[in-house]
Amino acid sequence: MDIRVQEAAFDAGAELNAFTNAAQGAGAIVSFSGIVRDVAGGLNTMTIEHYPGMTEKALTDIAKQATDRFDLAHVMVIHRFGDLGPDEQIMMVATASRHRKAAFEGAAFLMDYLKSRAPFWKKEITQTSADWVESKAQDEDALSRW
Amino acid sequence: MDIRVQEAAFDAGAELNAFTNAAQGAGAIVSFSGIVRDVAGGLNTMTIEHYPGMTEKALTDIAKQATDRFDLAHVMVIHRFGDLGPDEQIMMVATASRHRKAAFEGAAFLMDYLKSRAPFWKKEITQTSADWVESKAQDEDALSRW
Amino acid sequence: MDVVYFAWVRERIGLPRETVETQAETVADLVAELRAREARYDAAFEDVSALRVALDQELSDFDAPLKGVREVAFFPPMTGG
Amino acid sequence: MDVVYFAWVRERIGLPRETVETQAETVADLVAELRAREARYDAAFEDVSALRVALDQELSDFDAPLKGVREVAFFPPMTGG
Repeated sequence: MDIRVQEAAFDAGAELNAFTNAAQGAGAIVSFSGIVRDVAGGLNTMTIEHYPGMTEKALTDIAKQATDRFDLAHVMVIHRFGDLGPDEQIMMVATASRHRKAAFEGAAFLMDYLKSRAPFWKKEITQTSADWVESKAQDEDALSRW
Repeated sequence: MDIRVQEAAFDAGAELNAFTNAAQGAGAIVSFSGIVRDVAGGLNTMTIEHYPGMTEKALTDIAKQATDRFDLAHVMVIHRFGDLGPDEQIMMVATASRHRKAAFEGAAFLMDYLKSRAPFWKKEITQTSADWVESKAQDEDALSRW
Repeated sequence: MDVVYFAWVRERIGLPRETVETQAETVADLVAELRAREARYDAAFEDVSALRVALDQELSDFDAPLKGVREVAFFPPMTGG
Repeated sequence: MDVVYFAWVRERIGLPRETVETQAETVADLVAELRAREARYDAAFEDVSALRVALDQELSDFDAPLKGVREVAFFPPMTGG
């Protein structure tokens, strides 16, 4: 299990290859990456705030749950905080399993829980506005399928 | 849409980064990679046979269906044929969307159809055996959810 | 007891962290005490259904007892990923 | 008409592709003609439920008519991915 909360940028491709090497024998690898999208008005910066200490605990707990439930061979979660520009990588999860179904479900489970249970908050800053991103009812609803 | 059927190895990490760049504005990227697993008795080679001409048509058709159904911003499918060793990359799909649910479902849909509808056949060769991999009833069943 | 605030709760209250002397038995009691202090607290806690609370870095709820708790955190619903 | 074989069907019949002169109206008729030829064809087509057929590179079925078809392919269920 590889959990990282960091301000620095990361290289998703290099992380995918390192994860695949670390998960030898798994057969099926799924990755999800989240990228900063531009917004109406032109995004200058996305600022990500988090709760140091709780963040690492929450991500570790979610990753353990996913590992047990889907019998994953390996799990990775990387999530950035601080100021990001458009098209920068925000975060990435990866799962490894013998079977594709478990790898897909494990990654989707991680993302659903990470969205609503890990203490990160995003603020979108344009030339004329600075708005906290609101959570979506559908993100909370997504948890009910697990 | 980027569909490749090739004998040559590829670098999954480099492909993920190139795909992410090509899908700017998408926000959510999912990848699946399939890796040659070792087998009891020690795998020497996995030989992948395919049906040139039909393979490209089938993959293009599956990728178009996924794009339309899940409103994907970009889709990639790479699948190798020929002789592969343990831990080599067999194939990779990637999907890009504004939303994580569509990216996940698009990639799972692609994999389910690719498994049972694209004309590839795998043979596992050890020191003492050479067996065609048998299709699984669960792979055909997986299509019924779409 | 340490009380920490994140995102727009932090901005409305105007500070990220403070130490509070309180005898409050539950989170809801603590919220009532804070709201009674000053308008900026009253505004921040106006709609607790729009807020989440963590006790010692575990998600909890507004009915939870505070006995033994060292750190209470208030924040809006998370928007990671 | 070109007839092509893949995977263990190819191995059992012993060749990847051949041109067949036939008046068969359906895939099933063509299979019956091939089985009558030689033991290796009879063995390869023994259980058609274990086989798939494509007509001009589109998946089809054993009841399908052959009129206008240029290429018929027989193979086991696919195992890509």
